[in-house]
Amino acid sequence: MSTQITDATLLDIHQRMVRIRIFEETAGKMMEDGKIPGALHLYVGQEAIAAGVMVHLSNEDYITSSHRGHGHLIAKGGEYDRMFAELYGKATGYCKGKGGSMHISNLELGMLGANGIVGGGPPIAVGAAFSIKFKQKDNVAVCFFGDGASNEGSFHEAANMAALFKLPCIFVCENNGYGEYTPQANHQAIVDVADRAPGYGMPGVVVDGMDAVAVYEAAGEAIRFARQGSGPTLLECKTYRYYDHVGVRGMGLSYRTDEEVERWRQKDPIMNFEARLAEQGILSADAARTIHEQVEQEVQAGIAFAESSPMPDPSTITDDVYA
Amino acid sequence: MSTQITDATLLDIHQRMVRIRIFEETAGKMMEDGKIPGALHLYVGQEAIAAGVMVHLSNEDYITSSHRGHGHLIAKGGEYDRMFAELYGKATGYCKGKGGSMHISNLELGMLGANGIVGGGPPIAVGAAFSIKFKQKDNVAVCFFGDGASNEGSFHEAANMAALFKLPCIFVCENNGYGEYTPQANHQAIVDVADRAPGYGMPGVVVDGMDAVAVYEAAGEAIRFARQGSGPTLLECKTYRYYDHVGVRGMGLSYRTDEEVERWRQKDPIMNFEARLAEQGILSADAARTIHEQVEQEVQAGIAFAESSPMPDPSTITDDVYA
Amino acid sequence: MAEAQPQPRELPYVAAITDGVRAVLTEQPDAFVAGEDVAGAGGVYGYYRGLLKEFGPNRIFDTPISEEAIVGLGVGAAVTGCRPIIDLMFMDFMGECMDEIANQLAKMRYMFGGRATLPVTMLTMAGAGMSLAAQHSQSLEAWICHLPGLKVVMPTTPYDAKGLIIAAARDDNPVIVILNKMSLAITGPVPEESYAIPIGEANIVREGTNYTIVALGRMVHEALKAAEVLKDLGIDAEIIDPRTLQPFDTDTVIASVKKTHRALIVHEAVRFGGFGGEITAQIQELAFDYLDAPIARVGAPFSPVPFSPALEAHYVPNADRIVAEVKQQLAL
Amino acid sequence: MAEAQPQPRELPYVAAITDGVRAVLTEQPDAFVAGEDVAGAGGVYGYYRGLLKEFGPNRIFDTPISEEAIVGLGVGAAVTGCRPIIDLMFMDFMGECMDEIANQLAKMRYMFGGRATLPVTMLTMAGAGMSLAAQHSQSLEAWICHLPGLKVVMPTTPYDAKGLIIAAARDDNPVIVILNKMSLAITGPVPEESYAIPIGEANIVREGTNYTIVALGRMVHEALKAAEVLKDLGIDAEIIDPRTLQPFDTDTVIASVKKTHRALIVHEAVRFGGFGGEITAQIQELAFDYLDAPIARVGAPFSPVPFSPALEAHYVPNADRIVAEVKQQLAL
Ligand SMILES: Cc1ncc(C[n+]2csc(CCOP(=O)(O)OP(=O)(O)O)c2C)c(N)n1
Ligand SMILES: Cc1ncc(C[n+]2csc(CCOP(=O)(O)OP(=O)(O)O)c2C)c(N)n1
Ligand SMILES: [Mg+2]
Ligand SMILES: [Mg+2]
Repeated sequence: MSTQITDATLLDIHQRMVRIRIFEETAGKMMEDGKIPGALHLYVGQEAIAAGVMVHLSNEDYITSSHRGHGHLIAKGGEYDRMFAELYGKATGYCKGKGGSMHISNLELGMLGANGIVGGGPPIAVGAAFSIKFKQKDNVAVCFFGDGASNEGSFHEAANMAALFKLPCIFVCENNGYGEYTPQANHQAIVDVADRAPGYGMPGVVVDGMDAVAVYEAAGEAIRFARQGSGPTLLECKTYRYYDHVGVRGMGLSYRTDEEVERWRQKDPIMNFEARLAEQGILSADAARTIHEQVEQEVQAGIAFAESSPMPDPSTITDDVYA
Repeated sequence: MSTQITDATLLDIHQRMVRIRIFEETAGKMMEDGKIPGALHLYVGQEAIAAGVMVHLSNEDYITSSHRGHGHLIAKGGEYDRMFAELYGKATGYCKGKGGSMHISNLELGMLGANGIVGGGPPIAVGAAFSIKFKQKDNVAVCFFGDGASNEGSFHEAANMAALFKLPCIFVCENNGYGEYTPQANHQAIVDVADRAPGYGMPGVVVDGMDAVAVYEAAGEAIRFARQGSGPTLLECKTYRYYDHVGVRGMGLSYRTDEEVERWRQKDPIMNFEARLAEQGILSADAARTIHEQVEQEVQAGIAFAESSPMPDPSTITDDVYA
Repeated sequence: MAEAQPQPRELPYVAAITDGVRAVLTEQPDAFVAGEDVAGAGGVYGYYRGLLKEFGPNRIFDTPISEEAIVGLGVGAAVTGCRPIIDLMFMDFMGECMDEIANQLAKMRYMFGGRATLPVTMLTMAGAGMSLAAQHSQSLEAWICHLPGLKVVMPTTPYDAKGLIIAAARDDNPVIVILNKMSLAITGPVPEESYAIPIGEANIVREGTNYTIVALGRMVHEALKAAEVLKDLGIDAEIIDPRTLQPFDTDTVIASVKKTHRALIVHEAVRFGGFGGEITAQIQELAFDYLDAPIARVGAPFSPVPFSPALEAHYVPNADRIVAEVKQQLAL
Repeated sequence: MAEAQPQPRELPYVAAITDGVRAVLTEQPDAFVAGEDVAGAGGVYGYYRGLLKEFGPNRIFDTPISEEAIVGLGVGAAVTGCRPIIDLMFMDFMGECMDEIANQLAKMRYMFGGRATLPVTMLTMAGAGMSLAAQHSQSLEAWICHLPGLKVVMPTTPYDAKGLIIAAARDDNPVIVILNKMSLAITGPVPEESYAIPIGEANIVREGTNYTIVALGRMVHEALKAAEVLKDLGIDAEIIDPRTLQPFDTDTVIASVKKTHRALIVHEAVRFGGFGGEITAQIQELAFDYLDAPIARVGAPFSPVPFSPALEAHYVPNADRIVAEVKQQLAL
């Protein structure tokens, strides 16, 4: 563990990871209870990435996300009540119920949206990064995308453009080993997506995406590099999603073995992080439990908010199409 | 010069280059004379690439081309009469006048078309290569595309797919230093497009695209690799177009210096090749002149054919839309 | 209209799709299926399930998430002698491969002076109703019906799904088969044998005397429900399912309108700029003197598809909206 | 309709485009121009020429050949406070970036519950007539007019070009400006000052009493020529240039048809499935009882655009075809 990282930051990262985990576990349950309609792509297992990156960012830094976007929004400061309301399709949701899970967003937090289109994020992040440069700010734009998305033409075009213009854009590939039900080996002939970076003229870095501190450090380096005008980095984080591509089944899936799931669960980003923090005397097991409980309460409050919120009125269907 | 290459092959390559050069120079003149309508993208300067690759191929091997496609078709065996007729928009053209320069094609020769869409060729070549594999033949598919095209998402997707499926597909990037009027340094942050190859898990090779033998050897290696089932190669050929992006102006262009043009003209693929062949006693200056004259005659015959051919009948507009 | 149905079994639409693809792979040695998660997973809606086991990985395989290359694979393979079946998971993803569809697939034959043949069948899934929001619920047939070189079919029933897929695959032209996700569970008779529904022939799904409803895809089911309500109002609706949108069976529609003197078009797509405009224009062109009232159109309102079920329920056209529109037109 | 024109100069359409973009860059500090070869070369048709020198490389710059990223650049920059002007060289290339246009640009505001603003102006060049063949000559307005969230304008004259570009750039919504390559040399008066033509207002370019022609873009010029011929046949055509296709000025068209009782729509796009269908449907919906004849449509035949001038000349609609269609409709 790095000496540069402060205890406060470690605790901040921990808090963000726990917030994601408990939100997602609960959202999954609510989906199973039939309360959340549509498709739910859970982030559980990948929390170290969102937390390790986002702890560097302010609301003036932008991110784009993927279909698996709740974790990114939570780590960026998203509030449970408005988020659950959105997943429920309620008028009080961040998108007034018009976006749902796949389009959840909050521009005030600099979160430019989950995206239902695989590879939808990178070009938009490039635009946001351009905007930062155009307005001579020293912020950054980070796009999160999957291993599967790295095969979309949109990623390629965005990466090339960001490198060419030396934009403050960080490409964070969350390589969880699968695009839907297709293992990485069946969708690309490479092991490290980061190997694509030299082809654009940008640094490519591989980190353990289950280790929030490793992510924190690599992201910090990439962000510094970007802020100083040196351009983008492709940061690949090796990770795993505990549940199915969509929904909450984790075990007994035909396209992966339970042993594989078990092996990755041993590297759990929160469990191991808490062990380390406890060992270092930064966060006791008791204190950790208290945090979980507090977050759990917030989740319940968020759900209560969502459940008591009204559905949007049908008369508002054609609102919000134009400014 | 390699020892493996036979005199016959050298003469074959020479012939193909000369055929391209004279066709293109003449087509340019015909365009200036107002006889060829639309946009004409001349291949002059890049002949070594088409010739050096195509001499390896039979009619059962496929190629896809770009907007700069005459050279590829000629090297693949395209006949002057039908080609000129097509450029003139005549009913006797390869495409009955419906395609013109940007869509000139001849499936019997395995030439799957020039393409008006930058990056249009690679995905189609991947399909042709797949077809070869599906039908268990040992042919190859080669796509020719520019440095500018290497920034299109279509190239990226095609390259990844070809490498994944180990398809017999060769990606020949004709890097002439410009995409239209934009120099390479202003469209990508890399010098060698071949640097993109490792990101797909395929070999990347850079050769002097003004040297037909260098191209011949590298292409031969890539084609052998592909035929034996080892998958695609990205072969980058450094080259130059003597004329403007479209049309025939060569000098006095605002986006490049005349000195640069001169420098590249010193490396002329035909001039230098002829000098080498003469030096080695394979082709005397006289014999070379005779070839030029013969080709020149063929060009004239082709033009005569085109000029005496009828325009397509307007009643045929909606023919050929469906099978 | 009444095709022979030797051994009618009841199958859901989703299984009829499988059956159709199976028939194609069986009868056409040069056919293969390519797409995202079609093989290992059998497709996200499961309609390729079992085919990998039956036909092996040469005949059905998963691709990277690269829509442009996937369609390009189809174009390049078709023009060199294969008969590809290309899966585009959701029709909304056409934007990622529209160049391949519009500029290569649709135009190659013409640009090459008729010297290329592109027997590509593309299956894709359209429609709203599952709270999948703006990027997974669209009906974009208007884009592709406007593209010379393509054929477009839209199966409504399980019977149609199998028969139109087989017809598409037997056709030597690119045919886009627009499936509907809310129809997957609808059941109906599906013969075991291979059979083709002629491309370009509309289906009169309900004969009627004084009102013509042209309904696209799943809207046929809604129109049938609406017809029951309308009956009580003295309206005997004739319901036409074009089944093929391109080439469009104008004759059948015109003959109906000449009989009924009134028409309504209904599609799931956004009403403004939808395919209903083309149908409307054709009817008024060819049956102007027979019309007793303006041709009505029912489609989605002018907005992206909303996520919330509370909104989506009012967004997607249905029987109630059809009835309301007819009533308004007739001032009932 | 008659906007104030304080200092009329004659300018070609191509220079009016430059003038419009110059005005935008002058009055909007957050505006920039991005596209392929727009800066160094000034655009392939030269309509950005001089702007690099005037505004410098921060305000106008060349991009790689990456249409999806180019439009994405516009989306991301707009939603974070810039006002991008995005150049898409030829409209035919929309296929390469249709996802960005249809799924991101058009829908982002709605998907975000109205909490995003996307003031993107996109300039693109449509139309046939230069022997540029099937992939460089299309008119694809039907695709984008069917997409809620976008506005679409189509300037006909130099005056319109400048005024609509400025209006588009001042609008807080994505606006696609469809320019026409055969119109580049057409000259007309263009005021020096900055002025906006209201988006959503049609222009009655010729008043008439007994026939309405709705003509899109360059077809307005052909309709005007046709009107001269028709005059001799006793037809006094009113010609409407919608200028904006989305939102469409239905009122102006309907008022005209109620006066003239006859209508014809003409556009360069393929007739089948073209925007003419929507206009036709609206007219018969709202002016049914006023129509003395079916609404006619003139558009391109059902094929890709052919290369050969001999074919292209018969492919693109023109004054002769308009006259012929009117005559046929009136049985003259
Ligand atoms: C353009 C597009 N193609 C396909 C899909 C369907 N789809 C949704 S998620 C997904 C897999 C994405 O894989 P990856 O990028 O690795 O992200 P992960 O789900 O693993 O987080 C696919 C194919 C889509 N939404 N958009
Ligand atoms: C999709 C698409 N975008 C842009 C263009 C316009 N265009 C035609 S050729 C060209 C430059 C291509 O550069 P490169 O690939 O290097 O080929 P070269 O012309 O140098 O042979 C461009 C931008 C096009 N035809 N298609
Ligand atoms: Mg993944
Ligand atoms: Mg080039």
